[in-house]
Amino acid sequence: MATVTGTPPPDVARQMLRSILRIRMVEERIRDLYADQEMRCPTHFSIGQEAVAVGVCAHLRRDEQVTSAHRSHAHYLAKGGDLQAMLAELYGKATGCASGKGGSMHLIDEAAGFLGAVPIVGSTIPIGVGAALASVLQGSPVLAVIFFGDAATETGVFHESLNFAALHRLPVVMVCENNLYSVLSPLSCRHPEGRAITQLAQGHGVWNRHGDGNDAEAVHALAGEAIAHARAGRGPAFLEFKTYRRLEHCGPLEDRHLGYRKPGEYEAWMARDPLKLYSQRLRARELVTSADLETMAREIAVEVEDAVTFARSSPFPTREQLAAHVYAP
Amino acid sequence: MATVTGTPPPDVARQMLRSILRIRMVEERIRDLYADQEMRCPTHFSIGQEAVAVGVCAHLRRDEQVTSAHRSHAHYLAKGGDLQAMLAELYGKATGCASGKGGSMHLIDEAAGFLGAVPIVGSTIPIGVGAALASVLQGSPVLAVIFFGDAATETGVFHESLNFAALHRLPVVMVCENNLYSVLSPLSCRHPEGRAITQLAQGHGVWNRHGDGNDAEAVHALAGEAIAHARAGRGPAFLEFKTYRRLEHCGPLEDRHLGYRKPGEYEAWMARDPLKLYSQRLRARELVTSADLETMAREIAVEVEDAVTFARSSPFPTREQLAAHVYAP
Amino acid sequence: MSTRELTFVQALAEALDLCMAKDPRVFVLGLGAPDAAAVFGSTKGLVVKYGPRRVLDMPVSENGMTGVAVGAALRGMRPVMTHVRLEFAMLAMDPMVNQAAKWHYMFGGQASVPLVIRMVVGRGWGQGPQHSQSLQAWFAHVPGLKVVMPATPHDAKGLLISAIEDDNPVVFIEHRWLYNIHGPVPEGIYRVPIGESKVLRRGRHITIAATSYMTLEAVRAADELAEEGLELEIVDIRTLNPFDETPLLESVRRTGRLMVADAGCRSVGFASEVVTRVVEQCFSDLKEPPVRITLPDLPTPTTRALSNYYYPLARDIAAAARRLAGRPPKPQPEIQPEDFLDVPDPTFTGPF
Amino acid sequence: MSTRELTFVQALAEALDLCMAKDPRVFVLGLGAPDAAAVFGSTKGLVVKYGPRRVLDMPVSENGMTGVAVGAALRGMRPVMTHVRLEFAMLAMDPMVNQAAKWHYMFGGQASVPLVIRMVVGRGWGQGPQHSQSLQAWFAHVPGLKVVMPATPHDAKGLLISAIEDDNPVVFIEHRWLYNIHGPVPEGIYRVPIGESKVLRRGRHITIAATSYMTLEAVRAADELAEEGLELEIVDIRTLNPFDETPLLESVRRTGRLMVADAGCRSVGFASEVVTRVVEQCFSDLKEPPVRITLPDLPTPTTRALSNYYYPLARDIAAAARRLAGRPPKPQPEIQPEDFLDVPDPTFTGPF
Ligand SMILES: Cc1ncc(C[n+]2csc(CCOP(=O)(O)OP(=O)(O)O)c2C)c(N)n1
Ligand SMILES: Cc1ncc(C[n+]2csc(CCOP(=O)(O)OP(=O)(O)O)c2C)c(N)n1
Ligand SMILES: [Mg+2]
Ligand SMILES: [Mg+2]
Repeated sequence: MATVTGTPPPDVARQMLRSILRIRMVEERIRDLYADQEMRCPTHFSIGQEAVAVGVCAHLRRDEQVTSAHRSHAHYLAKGGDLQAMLAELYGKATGCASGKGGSMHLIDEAAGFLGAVPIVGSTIPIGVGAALASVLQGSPVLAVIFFGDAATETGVFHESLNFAALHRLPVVMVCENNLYSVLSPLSCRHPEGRAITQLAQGHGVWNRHGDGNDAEAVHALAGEAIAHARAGRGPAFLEFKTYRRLEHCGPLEDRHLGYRKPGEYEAWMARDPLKLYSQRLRARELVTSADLETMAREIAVEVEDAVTFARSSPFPTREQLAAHVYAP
Repeated sequence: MATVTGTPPPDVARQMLRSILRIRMVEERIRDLYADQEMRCPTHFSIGQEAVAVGVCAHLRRDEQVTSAHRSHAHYLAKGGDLQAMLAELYGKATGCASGKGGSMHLIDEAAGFLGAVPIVGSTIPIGVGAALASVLQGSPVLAVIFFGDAATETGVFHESLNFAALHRLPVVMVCENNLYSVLSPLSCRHPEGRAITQLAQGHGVWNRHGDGNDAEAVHALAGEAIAHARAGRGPAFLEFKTYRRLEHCGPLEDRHLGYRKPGEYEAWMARDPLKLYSQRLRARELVTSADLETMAREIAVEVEDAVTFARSSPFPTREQLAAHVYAP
Repeated sequence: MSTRELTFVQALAEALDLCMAKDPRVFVLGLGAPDAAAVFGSTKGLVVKYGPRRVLDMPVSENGMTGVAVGAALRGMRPVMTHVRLEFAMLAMDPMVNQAAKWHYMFGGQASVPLVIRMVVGRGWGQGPQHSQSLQAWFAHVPGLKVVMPATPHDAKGLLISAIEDDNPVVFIEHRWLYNIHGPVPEGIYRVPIGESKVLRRGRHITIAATSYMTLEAVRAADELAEEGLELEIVDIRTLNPFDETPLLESVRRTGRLMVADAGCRSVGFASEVVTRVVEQCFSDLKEPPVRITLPDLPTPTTRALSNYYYPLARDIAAAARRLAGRPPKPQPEIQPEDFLDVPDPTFTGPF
Repeated sequence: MSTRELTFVQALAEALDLCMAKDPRVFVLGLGAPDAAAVFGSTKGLVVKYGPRRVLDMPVSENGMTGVAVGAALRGMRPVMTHVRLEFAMLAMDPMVNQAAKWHYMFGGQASVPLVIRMVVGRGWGQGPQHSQSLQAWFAHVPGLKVVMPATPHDAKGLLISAIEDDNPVVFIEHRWLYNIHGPVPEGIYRVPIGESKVLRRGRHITIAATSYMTLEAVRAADELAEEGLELEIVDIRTLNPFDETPLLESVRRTGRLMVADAGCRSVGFASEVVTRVVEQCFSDLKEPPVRITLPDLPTPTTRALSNYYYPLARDIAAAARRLAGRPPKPQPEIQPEDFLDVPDPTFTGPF
């Protein structure tokens, strides 16, 4: 597959905008509903970071594998994960993508190539690399895309995985969403001053780029290069995208009162909200009209309400399920 | 302290040669005695790698801290560790530096600033960094020098430690002895082709150099720079020295029959044996005569025999010692 | 003795504050230690008072940072490390178990590692399989580690002070459902000795050994049973290693009946050790086989529809006690999947 | 049934060879797996036959590589990972315990992790505090893991084949002092089911449950005691999780006396679980309190002058059995610090 650069074709662009809008609307709806205290699990929202998931996943075939971590809603949805199963999972229902046993931090949709997300920081990085290794050992390489945050680059397992992926030139793309924080801790108390995250990949001799994570097309272009590199058997690729988390680390609320964000930071990033940016751009480019956007929103709203209804009306797992699935038969 | 470059002053040069010779003679003596099967613990010899330990430790004050790993004899002796206590430890005697509880893989001499050596690969790297952190928190920075092998750079904890040392600009010098192998495994099945070990340090934005580990003065010069950098509060420094292990990974024997070494490799390295190289050079420079060397050898031989006698004649720990020291009082 | 009341978490914060004020070698290290959340409030105010070097945030590098803490401890500092979930310490088994726990022994007693590693365990609001494990059994199996699990604000403060002053590595396990309970906490520095179990309540019929949060459930059960004239004697195993069995054995010799309540998984859990020690030493005193109240051998499910049936409750302890004492069972309302058993009290609304 | 004899380690190598020949999804992964030492010979010849991709060496990155193995297992491979010391697996508790053990459960049963993790445990020639730990208690405490410890060449092969064919993560613990023992091993593929304890020897007076190498010591003790007319019934607990207690309970009901021999540390060890299960279910059958034969709660000393007194021997089992049966003690020669109890046989000369 050839390297993708410049602006995506109109249909792809529209698709990406729709996908960003859809993820946003899903999460905004979850925020409203979270207050009902019926979704009872730690929930990390992607609001403000959707463009990374969408710009990367726009390139992926359904059979290509994606892993994520605690903040995985956007990755799951962008990769084509089942919305109804996701909402049911947040409600702890038997129809959830993990039968209610996982919750928001444990999403999975194997049919969609979403291998899994779990909340131990860094833990899915080697798992994604292992998925790529399996495909190579099986003689038909399949790309694995691994999403994680800036703090995951502080884990030893990140480096161990990068080294092994480089050693065997595995078809892996690592995507770091650098939203400047780990919970409430800024980069300054975790990374040496002046050391870029991409420099870590460079240290392992791994192809790397960084870009604007709030610009869906910038993400799409760089992801295209990285994916082409990895698919071509030239080894792993590493991408860092700067972006920003709008809400509290975990939960549906704003958290500016905590005072850990730098002055003006929040406002500056909100001005560059990925949904706003991209809808403006596509409108300017006359690829969508406000009417189109309203239609999209209407369609998505229906889909989301259906999913919510499905989730709420689904049954809880029965007590027998407690002891089920400890061991595979 | 100013940066050290070029050739060391004559007295230092002589001291280094003597130190290399001493370590070599100690280990050669251990090899003979190991056959008696009275030293009953896994023992990793430094023969062929002595110049790194000596060239680095020549710069160190007694109170500066050193950690090492499974292959620590040279580091322990070069830092001024007690020879009698070391031999007694290998014999499992009560007079050993760890009272017989540790053996060759667990050397310690706090009086000499040898903080400790243990055999879990990578495990002493953060411990050395922690020693440096303690000194900084205490308001009087003390250098920590951390010795390890090429395989330790594959551990996640190496990267975690490097990142933290860089973040807080701690007075740490990491010294990697790259002897091309991890047990019987060559670098080619552990590191990506064309990726230098120093590149990993570069990835963390850490000052780094590499050099010839069999050339005592090359080591001494680079170590001088690195130590000056770290002592000056400019943050950690990383050194890689290429060198070569003459004997089997663990134990007193040659192992060329195993066939894992590349053809001609062994011979090429033996031609550059650090003891041979340095004694030749100092003779050429007329800093030592063969007579001096014989005197040195004679003195050392006496010291070694005394230590052996001390070790062999020392008592075993008594049975009561088994349950002692599980908890500090 | 003061009758001032503090919450469990306030007691922890006070212990840290007093130790840091008294001893410049003490410093706190952990993810978010200095942040606004302050590790559930347990490090509140410390950074303002002692500065960011003594209340040190860190990268997400639990393995390396624990090794750093070991090294700092070896060089004269007294680090108090905090993990907001026990699982995060699982990245650090080498520095904890191979290094810290063995350093004093393997070097013949010349060096030691005065290190406290706090771990938050617990449950609720769908913590799920990777944020709720309670592996005290692992640590209690490791010679060289001390393992402490306080159940009251008084003990939380007194044991944390003892842990910080101890010259050995101490694993200090805190159940988050204890954080908001109130209790009398004396002012100033006092110590609850590590390695002392405590009889929390006297009773004639059944001895129950309990750890951490299960001590609370045992008290609730005991209250309920008291009305039926069935008396539980509650022994709070505040230290799992070294395990002080004396008051427990003494109690079983009187009651002849033993129950053990521990919120770890059942098989090869700490409860097994308690049962075994008692059976070895009070065999002839036992009138009935001992009873374990533990978590089942299952991962933690996230949905409350399942976790409602996963955690043993006071009512389960009471029911087991009635059986053990040969009393008739008491009908209980069925637990429903919708019930909100995933919060310690109504003020607890997640998302953590 | 074949009477061909193989050593324990040959039996392991044969199991790997047969499984790799039969199933292309099986591959071996570990430090030095393809090298000349071949993991004590257990991977001998495999790399020549199957190539370096299916007998994969790796960087010293146990945590990452175990995660890689989990990922490969999720995508249709069946990795067999090897650690030449159990301690090296301690770097990988997250992928083993948080991921592999829970993946099937936490995702509602749709995915599973067919992964075998071999760990060599054992002792001898001054392995010392960091190369001799036997933490089967940890793994047996984790729901979702299976834990296997074979004691004979026959079981080594049959259990390893079962482990490789199992769709769950299996911790396969091998005691190095068993590697050179000989025993009958059938040709070809056969399976010893995971989760079945086995009565190795019938006896009327005392039931002894043993794991791994301690089974051998139990047999030695039983031989010695047989001459005195004291009969041990030996139950080999070949699988610690899931733990098959049936033959054990059945035996204790006949003998009324229980001993448990396990070479892990004493407190919260696997022996505690065995004692507890038996006491819970055979309380009235027990004539005497059960007896544990374990390692003491101490790190492993390196010098043989101390390790000579650290490891329980057949003679200790025999002595405990005599006490338990009310027989007079038998005078034994004192163990001397110089004695060479740090080798399984004189052919063993270190340095490993
Ligand atoms: C090993 C480990 N340590 C600590 C945590 C607690 N924790 C959960 S999310 C998080 C922040 C991760 O930050 P980042 O990777 O940048 O992702 P973000 O939340 O910013 O999207 C932390 C520290 C964890 N889950 N795992
Ligand atoms: C975490 C860990 N994994 C594996 C081992 C087994 N091991 C002991 S020494 C060694 C080789 C280390 O190679 P290197 O670091 O290059 O040091 P060298 O032996 O070459 O001096 C290995 C893998 C170990 N001790 N620790
Ligand atoms: Mg972040
Ligand atoms: Mg090496």
